[in-house]
Amino acid sequence: MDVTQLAEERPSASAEQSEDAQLKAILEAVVYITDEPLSAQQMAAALQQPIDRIKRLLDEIVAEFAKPEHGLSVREVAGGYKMATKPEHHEAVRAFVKKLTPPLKLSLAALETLAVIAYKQPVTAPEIMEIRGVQGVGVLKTLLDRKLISEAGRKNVVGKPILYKTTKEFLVQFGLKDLTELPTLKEFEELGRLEIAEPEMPEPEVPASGAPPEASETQNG
Amino acid sequence: MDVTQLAEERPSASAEQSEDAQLKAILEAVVYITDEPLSAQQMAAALQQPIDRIKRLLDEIVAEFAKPEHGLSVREVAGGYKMATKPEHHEAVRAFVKKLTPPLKLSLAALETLAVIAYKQPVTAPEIMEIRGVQGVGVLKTLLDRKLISEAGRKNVVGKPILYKTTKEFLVQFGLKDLTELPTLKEFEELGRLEIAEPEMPEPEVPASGAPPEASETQNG
Amino acid sequence: MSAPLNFHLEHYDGPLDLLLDLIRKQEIDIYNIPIAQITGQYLDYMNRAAEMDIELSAEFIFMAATLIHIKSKLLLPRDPALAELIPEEDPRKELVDRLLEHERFKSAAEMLHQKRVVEEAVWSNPQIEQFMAGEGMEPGLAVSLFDLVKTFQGVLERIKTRPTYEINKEDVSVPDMIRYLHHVFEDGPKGESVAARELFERQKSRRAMICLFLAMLELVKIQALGLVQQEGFGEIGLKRLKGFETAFTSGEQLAAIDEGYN
Repeated sequence: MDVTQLAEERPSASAEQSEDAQLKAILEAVVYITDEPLSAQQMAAALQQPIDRIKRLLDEIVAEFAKPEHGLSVREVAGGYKMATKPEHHEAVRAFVKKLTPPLKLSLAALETLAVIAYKQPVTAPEIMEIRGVQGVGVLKTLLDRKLISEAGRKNVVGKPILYKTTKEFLVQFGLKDLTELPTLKEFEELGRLEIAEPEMPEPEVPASGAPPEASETQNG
Repeated sequence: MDVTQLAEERPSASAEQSEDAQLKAILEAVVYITDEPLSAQQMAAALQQPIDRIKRLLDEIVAEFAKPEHGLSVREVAGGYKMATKPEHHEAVRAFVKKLTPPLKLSLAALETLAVIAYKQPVTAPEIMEIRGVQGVGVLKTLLDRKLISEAGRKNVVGKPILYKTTKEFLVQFGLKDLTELPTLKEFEELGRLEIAEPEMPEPEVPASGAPPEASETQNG
Repeated sequence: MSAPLNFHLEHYDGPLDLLLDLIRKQEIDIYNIPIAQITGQYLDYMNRAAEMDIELSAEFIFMAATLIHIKSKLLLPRDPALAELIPEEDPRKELVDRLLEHERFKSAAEMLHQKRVVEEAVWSNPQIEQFMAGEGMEPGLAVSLFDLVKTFQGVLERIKTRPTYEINKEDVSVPDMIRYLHHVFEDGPKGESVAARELFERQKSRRAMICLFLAMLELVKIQALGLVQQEGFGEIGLKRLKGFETAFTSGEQLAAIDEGYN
């Protein structure tokens, strides 16, 4: 690591300072990325730096984030350092998160039901159960509540069951002008078929190279 | 929210300052927490603050984290603000990233198809094949699966083919603020001419753990 | 025509890729392509690929035809008088334009790749899930149109592999329907009733409905199922009773019913 190289090459005060800044930056990034609090010892060992130096820099980071203009804090928790939002802003952050337009969330059961309605509409609850091969249509209520489907009269068979269809909101949510824009099953199968014709191509991947396949789940990308 | 209450109570300069600090802290916490980049508009609306003020404070946050002693950065990505580690510390940080998921690896064919969609969107599968001079659009399914592209209605020509466009996820994955940040195709033409003189592609800013293959040399099929 | 090139028979992603590679590796001026030379090398590649049993797609053959066509056009003399009236376009122009466009997208792909290299060197650690969990809020999952059609496809696939109860056939019998009801109530929620109407609606034929009706009566008679009605003139439901399990485990009563319908 170039940090240690720097230390050997130029022991001048300004070099020491810029090296401190770099080390501090690395510590900040490390504290941010780890879910489990890491101790100063662990970080010192991994970065091959004296523990005192690491401790001093961590103290500086803690002090920096303690300033009121920061909404994050770095705290010593369970023998390690952890980054988190400051509790005094939780109410504001919570209110903020609540206001975010929630993405369209659907359970698999709801998505399946919606898919069946989209492609088979107008369709009755018993027909949906028949197609899905699953008893119970509780998710219909979820879809009705979300205004993704609506009632469309009754089917003229025994019992006159309610028919369901998709709504305008459904079109909006899926970015469709009208129902004819729904991809057909044929088109979908075409994609799958062509994929067999042109396989996943394991070789050569980009980036090829001996890069270790490591990245966090939370990798920004 | 107490921020707005404060504004009404004490319009003095120092109150304004401490309120700025508090707002900034909330913005920092919000950017830290959210996984989808949020726009200044969204934050302004949620915090009931003028957009100009929010923009100014976000700019200050971006500038603060840009300093070398910070290992985190706040960047404008996909029309919003996103916190992440700085690329220059990747070697040190990588060692601490625990959750291993395979990174987004795309074949050259997939990258080329993605490039065509990015520049020609909305575009149909036949048009993509025409430009690439290749039959088969199997990679479209891969790109759809990875949510890098999505359907964008249908083209009003014979057969009504599905149109494709890039997604917000595409911007996030490729670290783009918006589509206008992409170099123009004309710029590539000039690049192509330079390439004749010097066939080596310029090194990427951050070297991967192995040399990435040169697009011009590594062909696949 | 022998090419002094050392292609190691790379696998090209289409004919445009191959042509571009030939042109660029030999540092040929793309605006003045020696068509005869390039056509020869192109065909040479195709022959070698064939020798090595590398299957080339139809576009490669189509491009070969295009190259030969351009070559012959260049060979044919033109009426100089006509050429003055209508200046003829270079027959190579269309191909050159396509090659240049293709090259631009190859560069764009390279640019995207480099952006990914940078993005793969940064990590983001959003805490929204942790935050929402701490605050008792629920995170969600966004859904796309593609997910919708994929899901529907999945449902249809499942139908194919699902064990079928022979209730669509015309020769459906009362014992068939008893087995069908067993299936419905076996997995179903214990205390809840199922609307008889729903069960009838699922039947495809009149005969199936009659058999279902008789099967219901039989099971009610042996106390395997009970009829429920929440309110006067309300919907009639069927409910699993205590006798359900014994009826289907011992099988004696059912055998007797089967006998009766044979």
